[in-house]
Amino acid sequence: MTTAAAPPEPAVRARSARNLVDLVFRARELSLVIALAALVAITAGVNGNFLSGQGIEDILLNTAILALLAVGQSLVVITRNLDLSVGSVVGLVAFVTGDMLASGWGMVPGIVLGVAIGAVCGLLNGLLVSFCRVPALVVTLGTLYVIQGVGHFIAHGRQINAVDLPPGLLSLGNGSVLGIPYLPLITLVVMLAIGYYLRSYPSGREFYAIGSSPEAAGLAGVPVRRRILVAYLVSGCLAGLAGVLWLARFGTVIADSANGWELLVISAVVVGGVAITGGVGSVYGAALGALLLTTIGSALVVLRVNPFWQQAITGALLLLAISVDRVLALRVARLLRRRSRHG
Amino acid sequence: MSGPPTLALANVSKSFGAVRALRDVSLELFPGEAHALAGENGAGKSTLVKTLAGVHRPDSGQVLLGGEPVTFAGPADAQQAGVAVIYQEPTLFPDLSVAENIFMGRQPRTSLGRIDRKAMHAQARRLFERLGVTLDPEQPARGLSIADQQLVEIAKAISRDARVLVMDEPTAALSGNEVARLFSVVEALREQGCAILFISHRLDEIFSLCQRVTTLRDGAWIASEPVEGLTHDDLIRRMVGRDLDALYPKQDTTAGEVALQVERLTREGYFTDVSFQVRRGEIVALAGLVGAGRSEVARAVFGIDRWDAGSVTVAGRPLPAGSPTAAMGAGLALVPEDRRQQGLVMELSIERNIGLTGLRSLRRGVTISRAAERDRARDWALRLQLKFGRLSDGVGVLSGGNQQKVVLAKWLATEPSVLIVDEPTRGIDVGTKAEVHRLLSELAGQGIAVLMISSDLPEVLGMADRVLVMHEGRLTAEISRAEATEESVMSAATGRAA
Amino acid sequence: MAKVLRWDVMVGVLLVAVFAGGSFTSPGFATIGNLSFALGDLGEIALIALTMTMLVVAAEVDLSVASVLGLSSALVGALWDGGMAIETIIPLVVLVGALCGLVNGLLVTKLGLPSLAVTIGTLALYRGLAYVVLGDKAVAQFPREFTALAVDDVPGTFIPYPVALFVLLAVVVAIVLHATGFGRSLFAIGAQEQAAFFAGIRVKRIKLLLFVLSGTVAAFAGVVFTLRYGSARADNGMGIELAVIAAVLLGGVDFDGGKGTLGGVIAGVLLIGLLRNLLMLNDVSTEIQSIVTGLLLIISVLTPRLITALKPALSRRRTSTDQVGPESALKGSP
Amino acid sequence: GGGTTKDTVSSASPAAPASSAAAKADPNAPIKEGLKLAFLPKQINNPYETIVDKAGIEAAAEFKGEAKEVGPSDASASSQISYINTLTQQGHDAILIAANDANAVCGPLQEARAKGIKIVSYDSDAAPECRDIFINQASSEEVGRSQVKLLADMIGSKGEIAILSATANATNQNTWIEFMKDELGKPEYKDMKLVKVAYGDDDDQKSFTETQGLLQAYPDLKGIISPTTVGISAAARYISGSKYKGKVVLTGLGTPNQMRQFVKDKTVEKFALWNPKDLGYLASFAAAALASGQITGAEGETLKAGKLGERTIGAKGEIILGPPFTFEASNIDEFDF
Ligand SMILES: Nc1ncnc2c1ncn2[C@@H]1O[C@H](COP(=O)(O)OP(=O)(O)OP(=O)(O)O)[C@@H](O)[C@H]1O
Ligand SMILES: Nc1ncnc2c1ncn2[C@@H]1O[C@H](COP(=O)(O)OP(=O)(O)OP(=O)(O)O)[C@@H](O)[C@H]1O
Ligand SMILES: [Mg+2]
Ligand SMILES: [Mg+2]
Repeated sequence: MTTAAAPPEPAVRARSARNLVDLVFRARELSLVIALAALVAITAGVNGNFLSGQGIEDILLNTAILALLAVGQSLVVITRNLDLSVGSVVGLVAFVTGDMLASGWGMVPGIVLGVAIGAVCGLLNGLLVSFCRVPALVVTLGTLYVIQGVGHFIAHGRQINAVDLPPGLLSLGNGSVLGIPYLPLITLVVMLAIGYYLRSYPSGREFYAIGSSPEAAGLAGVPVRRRILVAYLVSGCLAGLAGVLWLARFGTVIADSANGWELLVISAVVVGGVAITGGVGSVYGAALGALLLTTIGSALVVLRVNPFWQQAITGALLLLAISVDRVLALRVARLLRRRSRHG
Repeated sequence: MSGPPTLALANVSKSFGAVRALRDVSLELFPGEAHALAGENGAGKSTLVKTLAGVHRPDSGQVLLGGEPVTFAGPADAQQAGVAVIYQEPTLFPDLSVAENIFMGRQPRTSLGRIDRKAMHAQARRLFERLGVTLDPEQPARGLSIADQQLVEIAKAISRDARVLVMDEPTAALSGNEVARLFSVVEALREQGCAILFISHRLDEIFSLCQRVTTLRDGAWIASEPVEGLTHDDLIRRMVGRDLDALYPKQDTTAGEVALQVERLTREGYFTDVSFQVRRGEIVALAGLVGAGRSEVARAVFGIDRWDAGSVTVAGRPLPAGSPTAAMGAGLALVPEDRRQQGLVMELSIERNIGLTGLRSLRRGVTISRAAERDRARDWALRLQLKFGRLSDGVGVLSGGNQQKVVLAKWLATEPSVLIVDEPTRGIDVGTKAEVHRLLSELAGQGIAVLMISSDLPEVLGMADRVLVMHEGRLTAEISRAEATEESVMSAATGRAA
Repeated sequence: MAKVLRWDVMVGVLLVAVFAGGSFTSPGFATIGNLSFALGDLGEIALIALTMTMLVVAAEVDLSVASVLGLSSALVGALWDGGMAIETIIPLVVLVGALCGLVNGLLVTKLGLPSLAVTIGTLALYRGLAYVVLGDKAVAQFPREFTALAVDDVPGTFIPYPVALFVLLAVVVAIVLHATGFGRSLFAIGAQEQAAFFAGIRVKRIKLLLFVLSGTVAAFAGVVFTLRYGSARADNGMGIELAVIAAVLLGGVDFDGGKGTLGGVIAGVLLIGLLRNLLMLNDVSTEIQSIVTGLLLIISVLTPRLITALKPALSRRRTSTDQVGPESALKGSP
Repeated sequence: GGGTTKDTVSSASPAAPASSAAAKADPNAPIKEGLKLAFLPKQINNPYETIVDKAGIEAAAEFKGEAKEVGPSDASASSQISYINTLTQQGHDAILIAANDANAVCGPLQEARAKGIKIVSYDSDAAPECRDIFINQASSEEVGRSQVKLLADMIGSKGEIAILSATANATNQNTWIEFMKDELGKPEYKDMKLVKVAYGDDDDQKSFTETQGLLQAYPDLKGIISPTTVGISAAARYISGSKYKGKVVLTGLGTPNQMRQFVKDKTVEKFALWNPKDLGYLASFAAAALASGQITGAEGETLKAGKLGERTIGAKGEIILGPPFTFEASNIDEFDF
């Protein structure tokens, strides 16, 4: 073997290049954190209330449900698919669970029911996408309409009121432990668990493999269909859980909770650096994306921006976020290329 | 060859619609033998490979593992049974690191079932050392050149410690050095009792690596026999069914005026200060090791990438940077090295692909004339002996070599004055290779300037009027036809001579 | 045989079935008044579906169309309120739509951002600008001669003017998409962008053009929308991007690009519109309409795939019983 | 230029007087049996509208008519229009509509009237020339001014206040808000300052977070008026669970069932509403009377509205249900809707 003869410097050079790459990949989440910090700092500078206990609690509570949905969605997006039906699942689950709880169900069966409904919806999407090989966008747009219709059909103009719900559930939505509200805590635990699994377990990496190249994944013996099914199942379950949490937080629900949230969730995922073309990104990024979007919304109100301007500014900031990120990535890639040649 | 074969096919047939890719083919792979599979483009080699790998299920016949019939439900089953496969087209995950690509699904784990990244990178590094490659296991697979991709595929396959190693044209994108390394590794595996199935259109490789060879023609089994005692011509006759003329028929032509002039061209990070010219009627080869930057020069000249400094002149007119449309307008054509991504639109039909470079010339009024499009496609398909069912079939179902012919057809149909071909005969069988060579020299004879990038050294030496050699992004030598020898080219390519 | 299996053909067949079934069961359905209205009601969605088809074939998407429509409507209202002549307003507003498309296109082509992400952003931005322009006002009282153009039928027919315009544009787009070099380029770009670029197709320029067209048409649809309803509001057309996408997908256009026919899309638009109309006439509630629309989407993609999956099994049986099949005739002796 | 501008046409298109003005009302005509009525709310799945329409449908049974409710799932004018067309095709005797956009629904409503269908608008009016009668839940002016008075009483006519509305385009909301602003212009309210109008889009969650934002952005806020049932309940829920409870006064328009809890836990002291059931009931009778020729919608005619007694048609064909009713801890338990 000629191992000894191998010149050492190419390896070293590659190494420093890689560290830079690593940095950029982390910077993807880092830049989000920086943007967030800047936003919070500016807003708090203008209005100290923004960083009061109540202010922070509000933001965390507002983020929790969106972030939970974003975590589920990013799992699906990483496999190069899409789940547009999450919004309607939340609406259906929030109403049906509320209906059952109001009619005397216990809290635990209620929560289980909610997650189970989500799981069934996810399973349906997953089976259609993975086993029937129907394009994800069409399927989930279809189930969006179907699930929404079913939800409205069941509700038929009725409303669930907070008074009818068990107090235990409402305290889950608004209570806290050691000063931290339950909702963000639940989201945090779910996010860490899924993030850890995706990064550290062979089967977790397979989600990325599928998104990166479905054909290659098949040839490498990755159980493509099963993984995609699992991605949808998890997304559905989390949407179900989000529905229950929605009910817990808002107490009053009609059938169209989270109506139209599908694009909001996808924005969060995209801003969080999960590539819409699959294979890239992390659930942490997605959750951060949700936090950033929510914070922008809150900050604009606190900064007393004219409500007619709020949506436009949110859109502009979203574009700015993805553009800056892209430009940064291109710059670094070029830097890297120069270094690797002249270094 | 005592005992049952490790893996065998018995009377296997496989059809795709009307195409009978395999008819009643049998093949036995014994432990410790390197077995070659030869045949023209579209003969059914890759189909056979995919049948062994569990990708295709035979319509009839059986796959035998250790003498017992098995049914592979998918690639996972075959892998489980100890069959490692290098497919003809690289199958990498562009977003994942090289190491993850190699070990996907069987990463080294800690006691808790987590991935042990350190161990994984170390193992990948060891593999690359064995193959003599300097690739960083932690870099993403995206952006690797075709050759590097192929090397990762090889590393993936040999890391499986398989009982059977199947390699479908693993060397098509590689140059001499890497091939030699690969062979020494394969040799070692063979000695450990691994059965090898090897496919290549470079006959020399078959003779130097393999003990036995099976030949296919039009999906049918022709012969299985020891390599020893066989000549090149014998093998070609079995493949083609007739004798072939000389392989490298380049006639001397008198070079005309300068058609392509490249002046101090630089693209940072890829190549520096590249200057050369190609005259009408001349075939100039661009040689070098994998990753020397040859393809990058071609891409820049054709306008795919922007260059940072320098100039490109075609027939005395400067070309703007970064515009393939302008390059085509000036009479340039580029047959790219990666036919799947760059050469063809896999979902479109043969005729549409060939027509894609002539959307202007096929116009009658505002609309495209389908008749003209079909004529153009048929004309070139026949000239290049394309093996196809109907012109309206998707190119995706063609065999690798036939796909390459479609790429050639697509560009020759533009009737260029300067033709750049990047690995024009990659994956093309001997018969067609001769055809392509004849075609290139015929084109040169008609006054077209040809710039040929090739990693096939005999091809370079046989075809080129002049050989330019690149090493690490710089032009290191210009060697005339008379002085060009394997030694002179290789020493310039490895940077040993200036 | 193979033709029948095509998704877009299936949608066409379904359309005919709905039409026939509707005329049979609901007396109000196949009346001129109803059809004229139902067609007119599809006007904006149908118009936008034309450019959306081209975009999706080229593997891009524009989710901001409904917001451009809203912005255009708001601008019409604000300018009209400000006393500008409607003859000036319309070209001006369409120009703004083109600009909106240009911004989308530049972000996609210059920065290489995915269009789904970009247009989700501009979806919020343009809708927000619409509110900035018109706020909570609703401007009405447009001159009758202009609202008539958006509502009335072409004399002697039951086809409203916008539908007539749509038919005209549809013919143009069908020719461009399926018979010209430009159309070929779109399919190539959608199926394999890199190969299209290598073949000398000006990929970025074409994409930019598509986005500009999409913005232009969406803005024009906004003008039609405003005049048809006689009311300019910032929230006009909220959410119709999904309806457009649903129609395009139902029409058999592959969201991954490179596949689809305009005929399929038109059939898809009509199918969704007429089916909804029929359901409404039969007092089917909104909830059930939504469920039916969803099921239709799923079934229309599922059926051809199921049939293709079953086909090998069927054809194998056929070849085994009928040895002298067409294939052996084609290939000669083995 | 020579183009068509607003000024050149505004005189050219006078509001066409109601076509029914030509017809003669016959106050003694009996209500026809089997009248077919259709309620078209702003959106189905809105609990408030559901209450109204249900009551209207039940009222139809009293005069042996048939009524149904159809409508879009989103509160947009364009989707309402498809329904108007369908109802026209189906041949109803009257359409009762809560218009999402006063003008956008106008054309199709005119077409319906051309076919002899009577149009009653309720809750949110359509342009007067496109309907026969508008059943106003309360005089818009009165709603606007009384809301301000209600709040002023509770905060001592002093401090910053905000309004949490529904969507930015809601016609009824915007009319009320105009009157509120006008009322606030009076000298007795000189110490009250309207700092912001926020929009909760009649979406529970949006209204909830908008309330959060308001309270953070304006720490000195003393009171909020939310003249929408969705908005007020969401705002009450946020305030009841936050540190602002007891510091910020909330009032507006809400249903007793939604607000009971918050009145009991003292988040909200008083709020107002008319009886939505009466609104539906009255609208139903008005439609029947129109379709039977008892009334034509002209000013001064008298509508006999079953248990609600008689109402006189006011200017522009408007009938007012009555003054809004103020709910508070002492009376809220008497109501269930
Ligand atoms: N998936 C498929 N669908 C239809 N036809 C196919 C398919 N795969 C292969 N074929 C056809 O089967 C025949 C054999 O192809 P195969 O790829 O096995 O050839 P090959 O011997 O590997 O050729 P090459 O040397 O060019 O790689 C060809 O005619 C090809 O067009
Ligand atoms: N798309 C790409 N992105 C980034 N780097 C690339 C890309 N393509 C090639 N490279 C790198 O550029 C260098 C030059 O590659 P190039 O393909 O030009 O070499 P070559 O001499 O043509 O060899 P071969 O084609 O045989 O691999 C290599 O190090 C390769 O890894
Ligand atoms: Mg092959
Ligand atoms: Mg190359």
